[in-house]
Amino acid sequence: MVVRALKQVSVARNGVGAFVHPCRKIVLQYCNWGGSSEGMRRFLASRRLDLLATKYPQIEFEVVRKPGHPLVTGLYTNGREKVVCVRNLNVDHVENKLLLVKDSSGEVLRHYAKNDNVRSINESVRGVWSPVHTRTRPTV
Amino acid sequence: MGQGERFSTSVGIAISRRWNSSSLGRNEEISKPVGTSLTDTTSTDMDTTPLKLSNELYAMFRIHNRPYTVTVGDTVILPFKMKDANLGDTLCLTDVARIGSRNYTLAGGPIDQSLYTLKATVIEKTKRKFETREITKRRHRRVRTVAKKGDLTLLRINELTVH
Amino acid sequence: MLKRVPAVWYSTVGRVARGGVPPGGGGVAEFRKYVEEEAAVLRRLPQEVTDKSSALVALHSRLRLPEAFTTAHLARCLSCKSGAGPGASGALDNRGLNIFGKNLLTMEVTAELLRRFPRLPLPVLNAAVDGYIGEGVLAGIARGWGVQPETRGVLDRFLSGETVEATLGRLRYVGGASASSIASAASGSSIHEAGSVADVSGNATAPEADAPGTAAVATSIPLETGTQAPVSSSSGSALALFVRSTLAVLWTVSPALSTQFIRDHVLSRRLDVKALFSFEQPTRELARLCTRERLQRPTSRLLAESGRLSRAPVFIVGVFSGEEQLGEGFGSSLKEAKARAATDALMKWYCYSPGETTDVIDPGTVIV
Amino acid sequence: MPLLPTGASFCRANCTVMRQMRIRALSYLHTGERVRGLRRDPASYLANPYGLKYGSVDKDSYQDRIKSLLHLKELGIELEDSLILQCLTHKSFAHGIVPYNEKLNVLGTQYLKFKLACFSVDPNNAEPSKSGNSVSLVNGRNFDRLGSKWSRNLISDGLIYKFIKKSGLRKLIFWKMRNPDASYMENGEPKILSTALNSLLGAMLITNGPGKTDRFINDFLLNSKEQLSLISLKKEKT
Repeated sequence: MVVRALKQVSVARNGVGAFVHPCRKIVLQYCNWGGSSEGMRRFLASRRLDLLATKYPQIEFEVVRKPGHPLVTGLYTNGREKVVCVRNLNVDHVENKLLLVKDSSGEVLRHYAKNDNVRSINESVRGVWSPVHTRTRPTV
Repeated sequence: MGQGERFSTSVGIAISRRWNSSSLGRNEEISKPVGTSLTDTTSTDMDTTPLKLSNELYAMFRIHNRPYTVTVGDTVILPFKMKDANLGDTLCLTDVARIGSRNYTLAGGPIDQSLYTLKATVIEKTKRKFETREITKRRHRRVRTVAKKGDLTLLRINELTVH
Repeated sequence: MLKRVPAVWYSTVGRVARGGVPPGGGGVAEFRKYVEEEAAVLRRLPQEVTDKSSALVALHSRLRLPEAFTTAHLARCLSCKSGAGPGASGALDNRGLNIFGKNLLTMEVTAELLRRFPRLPLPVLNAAVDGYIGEGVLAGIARGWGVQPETRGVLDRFLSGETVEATLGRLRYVGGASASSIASAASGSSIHEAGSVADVSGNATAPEADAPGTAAVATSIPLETGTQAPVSSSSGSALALFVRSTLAVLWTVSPALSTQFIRDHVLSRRLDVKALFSFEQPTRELARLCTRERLQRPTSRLLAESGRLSRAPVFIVGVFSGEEQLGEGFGSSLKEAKARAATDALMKWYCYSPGETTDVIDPGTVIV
Repeated sequence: MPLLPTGASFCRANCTVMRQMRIRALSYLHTGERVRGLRRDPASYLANPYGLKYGSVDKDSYQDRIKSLLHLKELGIELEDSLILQCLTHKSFAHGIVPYNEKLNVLGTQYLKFKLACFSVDPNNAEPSKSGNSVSLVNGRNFDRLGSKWSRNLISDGLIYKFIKKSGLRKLIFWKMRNPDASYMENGEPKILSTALNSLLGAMLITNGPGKTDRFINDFLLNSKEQLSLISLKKEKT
């Protein structure tokens, strides 16, 4: 056999074909006593969480009572988690933090260079320029 | 925004409120481009056969007049927060200046929307890494520190076809 | 008394349900009741219970599964045969579903790859199919769906006050802690007796009264796992089992749906087919191919060169059959460039993709 | 007239080879005892173990016969003559210079396996297996039966070999014995011959689509009333 096969693994591209929501679970942690949980407690007492749970059925919501500052934890399909401390935040800010966690894909925040606008794993469609294939050869 | 609702923006995108691009049963509706961009070139009887036969295409589209050159499966990093779009929404990109294969290119400013379909899914709305910038003035000793953590929207191109 | 546990509310779709009330008295009797209840649920997987599992409902929604694909089906896909244990005979598992799903998946992916690339040589075709549906890849797909393996034993779950529904949303297999403890649970009544013999150590958190029971479960885990057949003992293969069985259930709902699902989740991944090839004698194989296809014998010609006598020469060689150019390659020596040109020509032949036309039949790979 | 990849007849193909040979100034084709370094006359090796010459197949006695043996006309399946010949040619034959069935076989095998799995999970095909209690049915399908001995035996080279022998296709298949002195079984005949049926299925799938292929499988291969079907052959065995 002259042709031999090498092992390669296909690469996932979420959004091509199917899109799977990257945030799988959000855990809301609050304290029943501490003043820093005031906003979180009011958030939980309101209907906002119910509305969010109805709107995003793909996310599992869990509410945990535990002493300490209130936390919003997002668990993602890439295995990472993001924890945001929402101490002393009011109801609206708690909700905003929750939405922030919901919209993330779990990747670490990183610096992007100025013209880093498109990331591709495909080969260049038009090919790579080559000096020996141009009609007029470069002259010195 | 309810399911299936559409709206167009002045930035060259039509958004359809469709949670998942997978066509499994529910919400079968596929968005039609309803962008406001005016077409001034490319008549509909244009012969696009070479592009149709090509199995690799690239496109150059603009959002807020910023150009992005993409192929299918690419991730586009937009330097702003797309407030109206949710994760998983499909965008129909309507301001496309150029579509081409290896040897042929269809150019226009922008190209007639009936000639192509270019769609993207919103895959993430995130932020840049937190950074601080020190602002100084000449001959002043005060240093002002500014925090910056810019918003980003990530798209994945999931369809590029020429009709 | 048991360790104090946080109160937990589980929120399912549209309502934040109050659940997970920590077990009251927390004696051995309570624990045994919990174990028996769990075993009973796992044996039957009734839909009224599975519908209460927030993880299952969320997973169902995340994958956009149709209505006819119930959460009970999903829970069944998540229970691997090895996780059921010897005592739980007749428990619902995904064994048959997995076999069917594997057949379905292999057939669909092979057919699609042959349609896209009718001329791929068989070893490369197999490697490509493996690149799409190998065990590791399927496990990656399942992780991307947010499937969580059950890592805690039944005792831990009992102590943390988890309801039975919570474990339904996780993948149960023998390598995970859950399966073995389910197995031990199946042997129900013998727990206490076993505990009296078992070594009670390293369990500082549990108070004295409950120590025998806890230790029994803790020590029984390695024993039970040791007797299990090594089916799906790693989380990777268990995750792959889940993906395949999901496809099987989807097929029962509608074959068209399963095809679409495979297209969306598996075939939408990117695999560079060219990276799968490794030619040993490209020039010889190309010559053989030209003979079979009745083309003129391939000849290599130098197209361009630069710096022949320098430290970094570049040669561009084209391989021609008559006047027609078959391929082109570069290299720092003529030999290298010639081999690259032949490889390029072969690649263009084997990776030919006909586009929409479906009925291209390949006469076969050339045998050198 | 046998068809070669470009559609040229075999005699013409031979001439082409000769024309190319002229470049090398070599035109002697050796027959008889093998001599190292000499090119063999194609006629001497283009024959199957039962003596059927590859060059002598014609439409009436070969392709039409196969079509009638497999009831392709009745089932409305149309296959090109060259394709039928390709399906019945194994990779071992003539060192792969004629079109062979390797990949059609892969496709057909996968498809048949899948269809047999579909057949097994259908509770209507009540075959010896433990009675599936209603709980374990998934949307009316019984998946517990898969992986059982009965289900596995349904997909075996031995059964398809039996089918090939009974249907009379055996002597029409082109392949080469690795060791001509050994018996057919020692040369792996069951596995080689089973590729013929599988690749016919693969060819049907590509050219006629899944609808007609399913009809062929359900009405012929899995029809318990049919003498030749896999179900009947399996019963015979037991």
